[in-house]
Amino acid sequence: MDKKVAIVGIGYSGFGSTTPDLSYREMIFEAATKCYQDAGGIHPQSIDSFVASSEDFMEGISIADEYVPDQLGAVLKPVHSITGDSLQGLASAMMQIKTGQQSIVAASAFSKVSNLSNHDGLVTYATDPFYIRPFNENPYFIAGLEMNRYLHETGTTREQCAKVVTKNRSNALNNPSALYGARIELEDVTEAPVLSYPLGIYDMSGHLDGSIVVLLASEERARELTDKPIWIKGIGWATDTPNLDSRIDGMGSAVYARLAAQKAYRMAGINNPFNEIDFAEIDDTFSYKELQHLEALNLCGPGEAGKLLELGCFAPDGDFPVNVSGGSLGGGYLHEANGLQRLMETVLQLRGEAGKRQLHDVETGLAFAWRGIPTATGAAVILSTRP
Amino acid sequence: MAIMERNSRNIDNRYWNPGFKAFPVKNVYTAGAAGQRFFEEIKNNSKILGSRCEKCELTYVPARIYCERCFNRLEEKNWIDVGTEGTIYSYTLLFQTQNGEPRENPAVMVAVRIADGLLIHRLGEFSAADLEIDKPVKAKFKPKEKRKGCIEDIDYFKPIK
Amino acid sequence: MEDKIKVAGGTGLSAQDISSGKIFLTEDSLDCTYAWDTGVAVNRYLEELKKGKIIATRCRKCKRIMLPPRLFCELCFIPCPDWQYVQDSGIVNTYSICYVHWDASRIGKDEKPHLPAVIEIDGAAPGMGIMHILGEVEPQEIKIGMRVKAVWKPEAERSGSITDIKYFKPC
Amino acid sequence: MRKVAIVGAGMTKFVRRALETPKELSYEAAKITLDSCGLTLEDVECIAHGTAPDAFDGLHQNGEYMVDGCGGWNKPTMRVYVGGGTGIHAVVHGWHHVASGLFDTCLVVCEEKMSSALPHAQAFFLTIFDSITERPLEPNLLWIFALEMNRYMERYGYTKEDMALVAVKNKLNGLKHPASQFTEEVTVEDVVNSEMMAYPVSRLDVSPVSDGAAALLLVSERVARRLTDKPVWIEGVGWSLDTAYWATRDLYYPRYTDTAARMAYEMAGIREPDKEIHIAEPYDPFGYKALHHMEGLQLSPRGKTVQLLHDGHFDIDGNLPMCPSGGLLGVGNPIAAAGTMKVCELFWQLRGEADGRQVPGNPRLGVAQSWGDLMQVSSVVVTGI
Repeated sequence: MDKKVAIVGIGYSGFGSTTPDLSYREMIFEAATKCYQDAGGIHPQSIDSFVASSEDFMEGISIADEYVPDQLGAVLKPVHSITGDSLQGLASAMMQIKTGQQSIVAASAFSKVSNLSNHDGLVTYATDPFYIRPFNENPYFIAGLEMNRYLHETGTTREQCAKVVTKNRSNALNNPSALYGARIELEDVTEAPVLSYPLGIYDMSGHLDGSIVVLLASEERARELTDKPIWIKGIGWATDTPNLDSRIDGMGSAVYARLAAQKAYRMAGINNPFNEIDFAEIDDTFSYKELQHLEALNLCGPGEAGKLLELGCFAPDGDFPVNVSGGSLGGGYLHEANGLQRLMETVLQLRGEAGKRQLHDVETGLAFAWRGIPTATGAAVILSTRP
Repeated sequence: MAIMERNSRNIDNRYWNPGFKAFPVKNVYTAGAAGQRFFEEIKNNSKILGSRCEKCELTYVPARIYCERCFNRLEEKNWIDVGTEGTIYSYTLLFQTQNGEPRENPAVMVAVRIADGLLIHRLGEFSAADLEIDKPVKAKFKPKEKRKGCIEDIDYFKPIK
Repeated sequence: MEDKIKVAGGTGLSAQDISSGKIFLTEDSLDCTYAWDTGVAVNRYLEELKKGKIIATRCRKCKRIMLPPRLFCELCFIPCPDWQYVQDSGIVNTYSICYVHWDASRIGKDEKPHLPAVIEIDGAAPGMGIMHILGEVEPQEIKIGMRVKAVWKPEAERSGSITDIKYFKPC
Repeated sequence: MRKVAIVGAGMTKFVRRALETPKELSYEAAKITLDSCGLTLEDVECIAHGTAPDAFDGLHQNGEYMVDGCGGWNKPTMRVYVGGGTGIHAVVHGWHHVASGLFDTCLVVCEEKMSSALPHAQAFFLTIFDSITERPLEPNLLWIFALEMNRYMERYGYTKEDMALVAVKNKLNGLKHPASQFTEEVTVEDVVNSEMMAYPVSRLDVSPVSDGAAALLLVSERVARRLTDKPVWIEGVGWSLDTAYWATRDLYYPRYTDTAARMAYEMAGIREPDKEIHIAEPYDPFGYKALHHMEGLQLSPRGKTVQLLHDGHFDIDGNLPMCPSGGLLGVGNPIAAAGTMKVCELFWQLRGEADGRQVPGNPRLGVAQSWGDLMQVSSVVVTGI
């Protein structure tokens, strides 16, 4: 049970709104090569098992896990796919090490969303065929309903949500791999066309292509592979009801985030997350989600996130920096790889490799990802420089 | 570098478009054991049914055959008529079409709270002042002969004046 | 014994239940098309097919000549930048005579069966096959181990696709 | 390594077309599983669920959609998939949850609703092939089976009659399974003379299109001891995925099954599987596949499997009963659920609860295996008492 697991390597490729220079296989090969190099140049023959996170329709392939092994160097190895956020894939990899059957496991995810003509159509296809789809409406109305309810329940304002956008897009300017960095004013967000009131078009993150591969190892192997292991102190994932019609507790708050975080905090022995964690990379697929997630993750009380944001608490130089990388709003939304993108920034910060946006004196970070509408699944992981 | 060559000229950048739908197939969905009964009642009797879990003290709308919280089977005796009125739990004005085209007149979608369920539907016959959380609304059904056993047998919800 | 009860649910519907209209149904299909980036290796493969040639890549370590070409060797896990043409002939590794279309509909009375095969291409590493179809051959004459050669579309009709090879025929 | 036990199993009837939605099918299987061991949803800490391609159920993120039916409300849930291998892989996945020490109880649920696919479930298999280098040839699933079967038969000189015998025997076993969608016996002649789909595959060599769900409850040793005096232990797990460049492998031997089986046997401490294992549930979506997998599972010498089959070696009262459940050919093939059904069968067989199809002689060790993707993946679970 107390077998410790560390992240010993991480690599990425792509990170463009389109990526025509490489196929998805070539892109993943590149990310894997970088990851293995980062872990001291390990050859995949020495890796025990592999996990990918993907969804068939994102790739336009049925049973997309068929195409996982080659570009990871995983031919005839234990390989499986999780249809979940890549932090759930990370949890699967971690559990494998904790069983004792494996010592080194790779987790990967990618997005080639630019290859889809109509991602909205895909989101519609994730909704209930009898109760939601017949309306033939843009599926983001679900985000509109959620946001409106969240604002109603907490008294958070539309402007506070817009402030998340200006913060994250501005943070992204210090991150060379973030695509949507911009210096904009609050009004640019609030006066932009509305998608689904109160949600404006800039309250949504833009699409991103890219691939991320991470390598996990048991304590013993981690020490051999790297002198900068980043330890997984706690992990948790949870699902609220998938039925919109029974989200009487969850439409305005992120129940999944609360449950996932509780589990992760308990595992990490954290009682007061705001004080015991130094910074966080938190899902901001939509502007209001960052605030809602902050509250659900118990980093502040219900309805407090917006006010703390205005006080600068979550700025890079604030008490509790959130999405220093730019998040999804500033960096682009990597779909199934969303969680690994949040994780990557957390790892870089903890290693002190975050360049211009490096935070000082950080040793514990939180990464949290959500699977987007219409789902109610989220995963949280707590990383630390100390085992 | 991991990759020795990349497509570096636009003219080389190529994508494969199969020229037909990637999934040239469709699906047919049943309403299910619960849905069959739920929609029969809407279609034939203009009634909205919920199913009550006594243990969780929760009434699901639309009705289902099980309680998702405790897994109790919700039998015939648990199915109840919950009326056709509810309140707006949340609403939104949708300014884009399904395919992301902008549109002048927004669609208004509401989550209507009936018992412990949230029926997702359209709002109709309303004025701007009606757009408020907790406002009472009621279902407006289609004429009986036009009903097919689907959620659109309810035309929309409208404010109760 | 209560633990004998192990099966529940699974209410079977007959075709008649469906056609009678008593069962509520809804239909839908995914509203999304895909345009996949071909990337470097497959892009070159398609370009060469357009010219009537089959190109492979070679791994410098294990020396395999790999088809379809890839930028990396999945076994040695190193980049493979060496391109090499292979022949447009090969050996039938296995085959089938298929009487249904891709959508499971039966082929028509006058239609010939599909003849899919795995063909080990000459010049590629031993056992390196591609899936394609056979033509100009009576189904009963096909044998595993048979030599075949590509029949190309006329140059003007080629589009840079695996179907630029119409089929493989015995030679 | 932490010991993990199976303490409950259940499934729905496998039917051609189900009234129930995917959620409702999942519920029925999950509920009966909990009932079978006297537990409630409150006792379940996490959910490991599975379905094969989303295209069958016709839902993007199908794992999210069906999760409340699997008991996932406000719980950690994670859906795993390896194509047709999902049903047994989900058990491996559930084992990870418990063996890691993160959870003490894990409900494994697999579901498939193939009847929702129009014009036919097979049409969806067009989309499993490489989008650029294979799909333009308009392949269907039967192609790869037929290509593999032909290669396998040619290699060892097996005949179509030999392969047909698997369907005959499995369907006969399946008649005794309460969830089976079949009611009639078939003969070798029936199979061989059934409509030719894709030589050498005839219609009755193929398992049917089905709807259904199956579930298992996995628990830690501590919980198992408290719940039952008849736990069935997960002794070994293994899984392996071969290259996606499937045409570059020789198809006569399933090396992915070989590596997966060896991994599971190593964990279980099994040195001579053909002597030590009492029951085999190899994956049998097509008749030949059961034999092909028996060889990969090291339960039958390569090229000698047909002889053993004729000799009755694999009959219910033979030395190594194969597919006593009836398998996919005899019970039905709602893809992911069919794999889980095989582990359910081991659970019932090892506890002596398999009624009319009970393997005699108090079997104590069983292996179940599933297979999928582009003839590429195997998941193996070894169970014992």
